[in-house]
Amino acid sequence: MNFIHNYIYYIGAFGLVFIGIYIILVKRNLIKVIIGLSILDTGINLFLISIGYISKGTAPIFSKIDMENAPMVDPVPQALVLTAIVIGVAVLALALSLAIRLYHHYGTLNLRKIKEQRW
Amino acid sequence: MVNPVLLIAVPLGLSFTIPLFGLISRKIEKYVPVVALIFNLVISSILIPEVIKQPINVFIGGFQPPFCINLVVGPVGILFSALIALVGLLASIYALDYIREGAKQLYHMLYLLLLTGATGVVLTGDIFNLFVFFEILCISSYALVAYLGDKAGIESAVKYLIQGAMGSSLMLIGIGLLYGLFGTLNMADIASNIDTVSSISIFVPMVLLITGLGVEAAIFPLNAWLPDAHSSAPSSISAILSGIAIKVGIYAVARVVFTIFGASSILQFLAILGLLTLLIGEVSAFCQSNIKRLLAYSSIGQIGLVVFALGMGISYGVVGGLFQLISHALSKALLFFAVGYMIYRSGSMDISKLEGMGKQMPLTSFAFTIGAFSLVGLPPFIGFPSKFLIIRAALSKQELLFTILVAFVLLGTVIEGAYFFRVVQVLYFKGNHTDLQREEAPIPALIPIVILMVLIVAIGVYPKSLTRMLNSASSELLNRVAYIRSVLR
Amino acid sequence: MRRIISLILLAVVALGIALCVIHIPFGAPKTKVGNYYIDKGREQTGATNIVTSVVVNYRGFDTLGEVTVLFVAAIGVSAVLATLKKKFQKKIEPPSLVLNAGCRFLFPLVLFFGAYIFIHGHLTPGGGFQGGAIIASAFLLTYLGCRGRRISESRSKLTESLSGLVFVLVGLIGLAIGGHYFLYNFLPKGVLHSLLSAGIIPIIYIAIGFKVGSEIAGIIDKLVEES
Amino acid sequence: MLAAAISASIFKDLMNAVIASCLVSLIAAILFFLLQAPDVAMAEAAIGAALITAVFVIAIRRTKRYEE
Repeated sequence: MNFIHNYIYYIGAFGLVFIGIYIILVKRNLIKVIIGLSILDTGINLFLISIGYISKGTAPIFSKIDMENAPMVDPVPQALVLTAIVIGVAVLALALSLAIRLYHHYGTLNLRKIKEQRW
Repeated sequence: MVNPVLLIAVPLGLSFTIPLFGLISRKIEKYVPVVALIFNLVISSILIPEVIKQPINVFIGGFQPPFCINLVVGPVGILFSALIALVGLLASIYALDYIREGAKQLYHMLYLLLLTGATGVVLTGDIFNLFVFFEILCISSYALVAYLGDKAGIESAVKYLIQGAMGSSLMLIGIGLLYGLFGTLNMADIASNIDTVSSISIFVPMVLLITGLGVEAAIFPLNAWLPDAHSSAPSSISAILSGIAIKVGIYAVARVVFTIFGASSILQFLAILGLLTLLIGEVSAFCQSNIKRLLAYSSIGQIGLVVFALGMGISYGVVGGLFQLISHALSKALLFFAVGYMIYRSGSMDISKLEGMGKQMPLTSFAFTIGAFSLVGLPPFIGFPSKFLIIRAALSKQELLFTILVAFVLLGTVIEGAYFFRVVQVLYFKGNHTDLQREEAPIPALIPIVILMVLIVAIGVYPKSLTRMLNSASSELLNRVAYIRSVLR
Repeated sequence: MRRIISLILLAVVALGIALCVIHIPFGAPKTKVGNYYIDKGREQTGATNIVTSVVVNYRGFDTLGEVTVLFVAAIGVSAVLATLKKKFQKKIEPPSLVLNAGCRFLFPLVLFFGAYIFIHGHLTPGGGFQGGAIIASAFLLTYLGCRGRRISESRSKLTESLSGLVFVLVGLIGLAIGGHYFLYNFLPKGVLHSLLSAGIIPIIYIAIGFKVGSEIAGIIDKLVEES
Repeated sequence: MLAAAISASIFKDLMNAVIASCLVSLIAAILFFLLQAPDVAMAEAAIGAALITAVFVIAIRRTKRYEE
């Protein structure tokens, strides 16, 4: 029980990661694949944040009331995740615009049916 | 002393200003990348002698590492940034005339940002910063592959994007694991602490990082995107993707393997992967009838050779690998430049449609021939010393495995020679075209072609001019202790 | 078949990651870099929000890169969609009066909220990205509520490039003044907890806020166009 | 959260799948807040939950709604 309690956030995060990868590998619809990418991103972000967590820590912000005693959670992963979220948005927006173009050309989003290029 | 951070900051700032220039006049904007890259080339060549003496460390924000992001401008970094600036400059001159359709302003911005991202990757000393610049490189190349907006371009951009995004996600997981294990993101700091953790838990982030970076570096099982993307992008972009983007991926893999992990166990595996990549690339190139796909597959083959050379893990091998990297960048850029206008004139990418080009575009065809001979490794060109170094290094290892592998490398070279000679034969000797008018490529395209030809022959005749540089670069890659000490004084 | 292969692949990866993750205990204090930031962050940067000081000051170069990534994506979206021809024009029914009025009323409020968030980024939670995203959602609101209203493209481009330039220029001024350090915090740190503190952090965050806001709004604008 | 993610993978109607993935982001934002990361929670709520969903909806409107 203790094990699950300790690692619940990791399990959740990697659950999201694996569901995301599974969607990307298996699904045929491009929009579905992009949804998989977004879930994958969320999972990774959750994982990074939970690395930085310290039990009974507080947010790394000094408010006016002095509270030096409480330990603060690690600010670095939070900074990394801010960056990662924005990068994720960038990739998703580009992917969706490509999906719109692809639909214009082929009239379908099914990746198995789109086989102009051969090995 | 010039501050190396300008190598990144100035092109970035200039690419932000392109829309502003666009408001003044539509004609200026396409010269902005040229100016920025000339600047970069000058700065890197000024820095070369200083860097060979002593690597320069730049601390951004004025804090000490590992608490800030630092740039490590060692011989490897400056070598790559000079190469990026050189090939990028030539391709931007080429693009002045070649890019005629679509949103030109956006093309030039994306192009400059791609090269900025590449420069950032090779100079940075922080693993997350490497990831960020890698994303700049990748995202701009997805957009540039789709730039023409035709069916093939969009489709290959989609493939490229999905695989690339998966790769960078895996890389981010790897970075997260490293941060969890070591509590720092500075590459030198991680490298100095690498022995404090059990080997299995290091192995996992290493595999994740190599997989993530390997997508961009096009190592064998991860390179399905490459032929499509390279063949359907505009030719100037194909030259950059082949000449620079893959090289940056290789650099990142080498940095991760050699410097961070100092892993000798995985090297042999890498060498074999590289050989597989080489053989698969060359054999598939042999079967192609589309000229740009042929060149793309041949890029895969050459990358395999570079990975093989780096995988030997000895000083000679690394020197040979880096030399091969330079020679491939120059020759492949030349080939793509030449092919771009041949396709433009003949209106088709089919090899058989290129008959008689030797008469129609004599200089361009001559350039193609030189590039092809150099890639195959014929003596007076740059490809010869690089291949020679790699083979000598493999033989000097005196292991049965590597001696057998060398035989496969030679086999790959033979196949490569076969298909390139076939193309050259089509260019010059096939068909009967006495009625063709001479119609050369325009001047802005000929300038980079001629410069590249001169460089290929000059370095091929005097390979010694690069050796000092390459020697210090390879010792930087192989000597992790010196690297760590130079960062964390 | 494909499913089975990918599930096996995933299982292998999961096993490997589990082996590694076991060594990273959850909730334990461990990193020296993080502690350094928490201990020294207030004196060295003057910001009370340590995340902000990390994002803008210690790892400012990352942030520059990240803003660039978004910029690349915005240009990429417009480059990809630029060659798209206008094909179909659906009839748009005008929004109801309540919706229209509501959006017009909410728009400036949301805008102000976003501005508040990125101006106070160094004191309270929030900052350039969040504020920028909120501003972009204000524009999204106008697309949803008041059809036909567009932000002018050249103006948003101008905002993008100007704010990007501000970021780079602030960095270069730091390089010129502070010796060899790009993005050197050259302004006085000010009093803790006051609005005008933390040197260059508010300037950079305001620039980021404008940039992110205009970029995301630009992306949405491009996607909405001609649909 | 995992249930929302799984249902995002199952739904044939892409609109439903997008809403499910939005739910994933929203729950993740709450978890970020519980993990003492208010900055990230704000960013995830504003960007991940709101803007990404909007972009998805726009893209779906311009393509096809159902997965075949």
